[in-house]
Amino acid sequence: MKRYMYSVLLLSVMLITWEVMARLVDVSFILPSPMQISIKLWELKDVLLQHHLPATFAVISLGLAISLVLGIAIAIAMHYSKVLEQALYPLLITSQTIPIIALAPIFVLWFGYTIWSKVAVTILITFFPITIGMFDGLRSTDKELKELLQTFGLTRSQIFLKLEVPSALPSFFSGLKVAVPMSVIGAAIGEWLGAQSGLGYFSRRMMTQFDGAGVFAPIVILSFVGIVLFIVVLIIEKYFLKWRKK
Amino acid sequence: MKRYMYSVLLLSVMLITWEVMARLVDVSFILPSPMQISIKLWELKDVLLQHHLPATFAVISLGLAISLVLGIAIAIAMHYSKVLEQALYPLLITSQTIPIIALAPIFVLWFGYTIWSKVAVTILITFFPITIGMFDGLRSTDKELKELLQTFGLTRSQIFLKLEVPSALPSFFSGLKVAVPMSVIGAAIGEWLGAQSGLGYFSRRMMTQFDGAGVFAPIVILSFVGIVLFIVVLIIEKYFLKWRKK
Amino acid sequence: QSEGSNDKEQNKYHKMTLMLDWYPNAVHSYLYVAKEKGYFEEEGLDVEFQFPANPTDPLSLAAAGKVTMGMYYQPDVIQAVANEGIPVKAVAAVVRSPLNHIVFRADQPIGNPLELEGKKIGYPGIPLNETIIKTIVENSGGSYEKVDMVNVEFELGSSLVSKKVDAVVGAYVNHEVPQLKSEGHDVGYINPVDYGVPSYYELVAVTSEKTWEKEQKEIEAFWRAARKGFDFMEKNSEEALQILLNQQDEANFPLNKDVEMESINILLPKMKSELGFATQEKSSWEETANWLKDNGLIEEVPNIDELIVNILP
Amino acid sequence: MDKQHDYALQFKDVSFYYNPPQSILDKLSFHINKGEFVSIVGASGTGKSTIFRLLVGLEQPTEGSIFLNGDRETNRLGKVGYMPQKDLLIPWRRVAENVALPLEGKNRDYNKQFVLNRLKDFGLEDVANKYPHELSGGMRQRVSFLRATLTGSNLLLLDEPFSSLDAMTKLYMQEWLLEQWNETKSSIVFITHDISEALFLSDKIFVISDTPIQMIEEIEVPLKRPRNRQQLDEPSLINLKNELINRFKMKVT
Amino acid sequence: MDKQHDYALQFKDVSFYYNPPQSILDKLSFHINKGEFVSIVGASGTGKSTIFRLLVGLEQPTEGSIFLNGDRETNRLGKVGYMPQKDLLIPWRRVAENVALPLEGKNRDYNKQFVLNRLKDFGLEDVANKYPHELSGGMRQRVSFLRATLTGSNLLLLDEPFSSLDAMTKLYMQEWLLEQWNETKSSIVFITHDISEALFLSDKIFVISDTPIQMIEEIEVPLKRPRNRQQLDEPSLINLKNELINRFKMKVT
Ligand SMILES: Nc1ncnc2c1ncn2[C@@H]1O[C@H](COP(=O)(O)OP(=O)(O)OP(=O)(O)O)[C@@H](O)[C@H]1O
Ligand SMILES: Nc1ncnc2c1ncn2[C@@H]1O[C@H](COP(=O)(O)OP(=O)(O)OP(=O)(O)O)[C@@H](O)[C@H]1O
Ligand SMILES: [Mg+2]
Ligand SMILES: [Mg+2]
Repeated sequence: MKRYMYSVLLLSVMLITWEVMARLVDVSFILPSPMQISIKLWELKDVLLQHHLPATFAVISLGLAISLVLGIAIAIAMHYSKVLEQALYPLLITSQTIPIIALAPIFVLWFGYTIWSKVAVTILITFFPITIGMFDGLRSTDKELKELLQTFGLTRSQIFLKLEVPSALPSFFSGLKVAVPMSVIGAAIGEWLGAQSGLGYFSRRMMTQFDGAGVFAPIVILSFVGIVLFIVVLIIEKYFLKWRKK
Repeated sequence: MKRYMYSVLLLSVMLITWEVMARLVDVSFILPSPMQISIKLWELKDVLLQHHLPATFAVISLGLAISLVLGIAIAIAMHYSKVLEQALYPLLITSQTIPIIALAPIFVLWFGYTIWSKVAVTILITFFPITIGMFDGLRSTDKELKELLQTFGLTRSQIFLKLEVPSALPSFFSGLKVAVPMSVIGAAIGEWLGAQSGLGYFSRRMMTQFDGAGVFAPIVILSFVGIVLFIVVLIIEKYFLKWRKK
Repeated sequence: QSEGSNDKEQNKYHKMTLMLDWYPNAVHSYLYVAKEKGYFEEEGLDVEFQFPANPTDPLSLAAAGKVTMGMYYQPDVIQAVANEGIPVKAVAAVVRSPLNHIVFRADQPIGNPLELEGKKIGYPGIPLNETIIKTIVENSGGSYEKVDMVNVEFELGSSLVSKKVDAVVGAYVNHEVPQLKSEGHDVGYINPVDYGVPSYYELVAVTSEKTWEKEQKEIEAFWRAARKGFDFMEKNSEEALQILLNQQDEANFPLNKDVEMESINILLPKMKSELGFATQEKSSWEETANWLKDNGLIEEVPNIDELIVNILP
Repeated sequence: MDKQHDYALQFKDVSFYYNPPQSILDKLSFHINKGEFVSIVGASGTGKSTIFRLLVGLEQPTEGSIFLNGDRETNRLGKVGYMPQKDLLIPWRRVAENVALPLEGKNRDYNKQFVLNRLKDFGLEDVANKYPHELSGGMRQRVSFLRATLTGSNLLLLDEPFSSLDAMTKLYMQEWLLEQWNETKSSIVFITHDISEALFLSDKIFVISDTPIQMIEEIEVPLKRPRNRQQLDEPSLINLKNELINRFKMKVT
Repeated sequence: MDKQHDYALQFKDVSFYYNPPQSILDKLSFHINKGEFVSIVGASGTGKSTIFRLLVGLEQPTEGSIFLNGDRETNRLGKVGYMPQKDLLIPWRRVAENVALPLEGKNRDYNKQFVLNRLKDFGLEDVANKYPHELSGGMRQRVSFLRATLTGSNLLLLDEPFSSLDAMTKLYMQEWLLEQWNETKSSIVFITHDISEALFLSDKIFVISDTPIQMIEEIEVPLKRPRNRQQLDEPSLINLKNELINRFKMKVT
């Protein structure tokens, strides 16, 4: 891909600068070099991939799944009930302007160090973009098209499935693309606050060991999870919206 | 405002349910009631508003200001240099899919417990939406309008100021509206990680005191800061985009 | 004009930051006395105290040169130096035996470390606590495998009383115990020294090698002032406590006077030394280092002579 | 149901308001015969589209009744072929799937072969599997027209269907429409702003002058079929046209 | 600069390519006299807009030269009045500020009163402080036209300026345009797809048949001025029109 040439170049320059800087400064617990991180990653690959990654992944999947079910349900409910829309929509929007994540520590008190405290943080952070994406999508349905389908005698549920749901997909996927990286961040923050395994937990724990490379290694994997999940969503989106492409 | 009636109603119902639940459960350090939180807020109003709020506010303003300067500069640079755009844009987009916030603890090592560690977290979290908003906005300039202005003999810098900047504003403000609540979250997270004052710091600290109401009280103020900043941006946006309204 | 003279006033003093191990409490009385009574100023020092947001910040920020000194725990200092080569030096021993006790709710008493098997134990993410549990459980003939360790960061007390865990390690006999009691939570505790854990220094002060090179004189001056503070605290513990309590405003960690008084009483014998407050003994460092080595927490015992400096009165 | 004369459609004393005091239709009566091609012309905002909305069942008359094929119908949704001004194809459905929409309303297992045959009749077999955005404007109009015919109704309502086409494509589409009308033998009601278009296409022109609409003036077009465009240049038609144009030279501000 | 005949504009052996092997213009020469109204008609995609892009200076000829008022000009930006197909008003500028754009290019302290006077001349004084989206389509076209005249050039290029107007507004705008042309005495080049429009408006019609454009066929419109629309219904003009229509009945697919 020639168009990414400059990016790859820049990235390489950045990595090399980092490596050189890290070697010059030479305090690996403050600034480990990319090389040290890679080596650490290799050393720890078993424990990270077989123990901590599954724990984090469980949090991410559960959190996203619950957000999806809840968010889509509420979006549809708001779409069909004017009262619900008027009651919920302003609150949803307002909730986005407040640092709701500051509530995360409370979850630890409510759910203890179980997976649910981290799932709750993940839901808290991913619920909004999914709900708003779906709802705005449903609302974006072309009114004239909807009326046209009515004149063809289609029932309300036919119109919902054949017109409104497909109309909502682009906006829904936009929301999902925001939510997916957020879910990784949510899981990591949840794990900082109290956990016994998981990549966020491991990274924080390495901090207490003054192991700089060990702090970065799980972050590299977390980033990788974020990118992979994002690409998965892109692929699903492409499948559903394939009619858009040339 | 009649249209917010249902929201206000729902919010009241939620608060009352919370109050009742909290009284039933009666473990205020896990679930303080809204009443307890209000009382605590009143008791602590001096120290929260005069000591911790200014500290947090300084972080938010500095972080946002630096993000704005940096983000706008980079957006303009990318707009004018194809090479820069090709090098930076994919990296900016990719950086959004990775849990970059997981790097936050490192800042404490780099900057100590100074304001800069928190400012750095805030920049990290607000830089992207501002840059992308501005850049996408500049890019959204109507090509035909631009050509038309060329045919009128306007210079490149005239076209930039009279057409491209105003064209970029809607998208820039969208980015800013995402960034502003983020900045509050960034400051709070930054303060969790190392601070001696600030609302996020105070909340976390009250946690160690089993003081549930004390945990929530600064969060209420943080939320308020988020909402006020958001409204300020809305007002500025309205001023600049007033031609759009009826 | 007055502003100019103010600037000069400040320039006269050498600025120093000390990161405490925790929010200010009785164990820091001598520091606040030294500050309040002007002992630091007499030495030409302008000292600022910081409190950590992260349990490990006092060591890491001291090592990174972001604070002049940090209060830390002897076993953790040894591990950081041995395992990661963190460039720090210990300059003073403040509390000379463990405060870290195993605390449990009195309604579920734990008479013997053996009973920890099958229980959930909260700890603040520091591996040493795992070793303490391991040492006492195994010295009592139990199996560490059967203990469920849970990282709860700083929320030791809240996790215990909210029954998220059955016991916590990392809690201090002089702080969490009286604090929880004063709030009406009945708790009991086990002293790890009774079950095979060496009587290590609970609190030491560390600085980075670089800072030591640059500011040796000032650090020595600091401890001269601190000793004066300690002498005062020993003789007038009530007044010393009052100075500490006066220091706190609502913005700070609110302290309970009775709790802190009890704390001072527990602390004083553990802080006093025949050789002088804050002096260090090489033997203590060696004993602790060997215990850590035996438990696999470090591979090599570091060079103690390089690690510590003994600042004599 | 009252059986009335055998008209394709009939309005009987129909009144209608969007926002009550302001009346759009006021006791309006008119009818259209089976097989007739009628154009409706009138200034902007007088209520032409509103008549269509009533006919297809998207709105209900405040007073009066609407008859389809002689029967009084209150639920008219799905019973009238309607081709809106914009082509309004669903972008994620292929042409064949778009065309089949009226069939899906009635029956989820419609006959796919039937749809393909109709596409062939309309010269659209080559684009059956394309997406709407891959089609030219004229093509899309044809797809939209075919779809309207598949409601099975012999009554087709076309609301300014060609207004967004360029002049050349428009001429072509007009001729194509006449051909289709000839073959399907349906009744067509056609709203337009273009007088030449109305003259070339219709048997009758309905002229609407004022809101609320109380009556419609009907003008017969004095041309035999088949027609060709040159006939529009005959002096009698030029006169009729100029008369109509002058009547509608609205104030353009 | 070579002084040539005193034409308003002249193409001399101009060749042009967007993507080299495929030529759009091939050694094309033509000229337009001062004060003339010329329409360009031709099938879609033949290169009409490209000629305009060359004229206004957005593109440079690969070969050959372009003359404005007899002078060979290489930097033509700002020297020709150009009114694009879409009205292209800047949405956040009021009408008066939009109109002033060509003046801002030359001089940041232009005379505001001058702009207001011109707005008055064009019957736009009432909307001077409105935003474009508050205007009707016809109004916006007039603003766009006025703006084009303010380049100060006596040569105006109009690229299908009325194609998106409804039929009635279009008739009105055509007459308005003729009036303005009469008053400003400028030369106008007008691209359109509408043959009647071309006949009604122009002195000459330039017919483009094929890409690459090698030559332009010029047809004189046999009508005196002032004209009225009825003259288009004279048999000689109907013949000319039908001949042109038949020539351009493009394949519409
Ligand atoms: N949904 C609606 N609610 C309220 N008023 C409406 C609605 N739709 C149309 N109107 C009003 O009803 C009147 C008639 O509108 P209608 O669309 O039928 O006019 P029209 O003759 O089709 O005009 P045009 O030629 O511009 O399409 C107009 O004044 C319009 O503003
Ligand atoms: N920027 C461009 N780059 C490459 N090719 C172009 C560009 N602009 C136009 N073309 C091509 O040049 C040819 C002429 O285009 P032009 O827009 O001049 O046609 P036109 O006669 O104005 O057509 P229309 O009547 O549809 O506006 C077309 O084949 C078009 O695809
Ligand atoms: Mg209409
Ligand atoms: Mg063109």
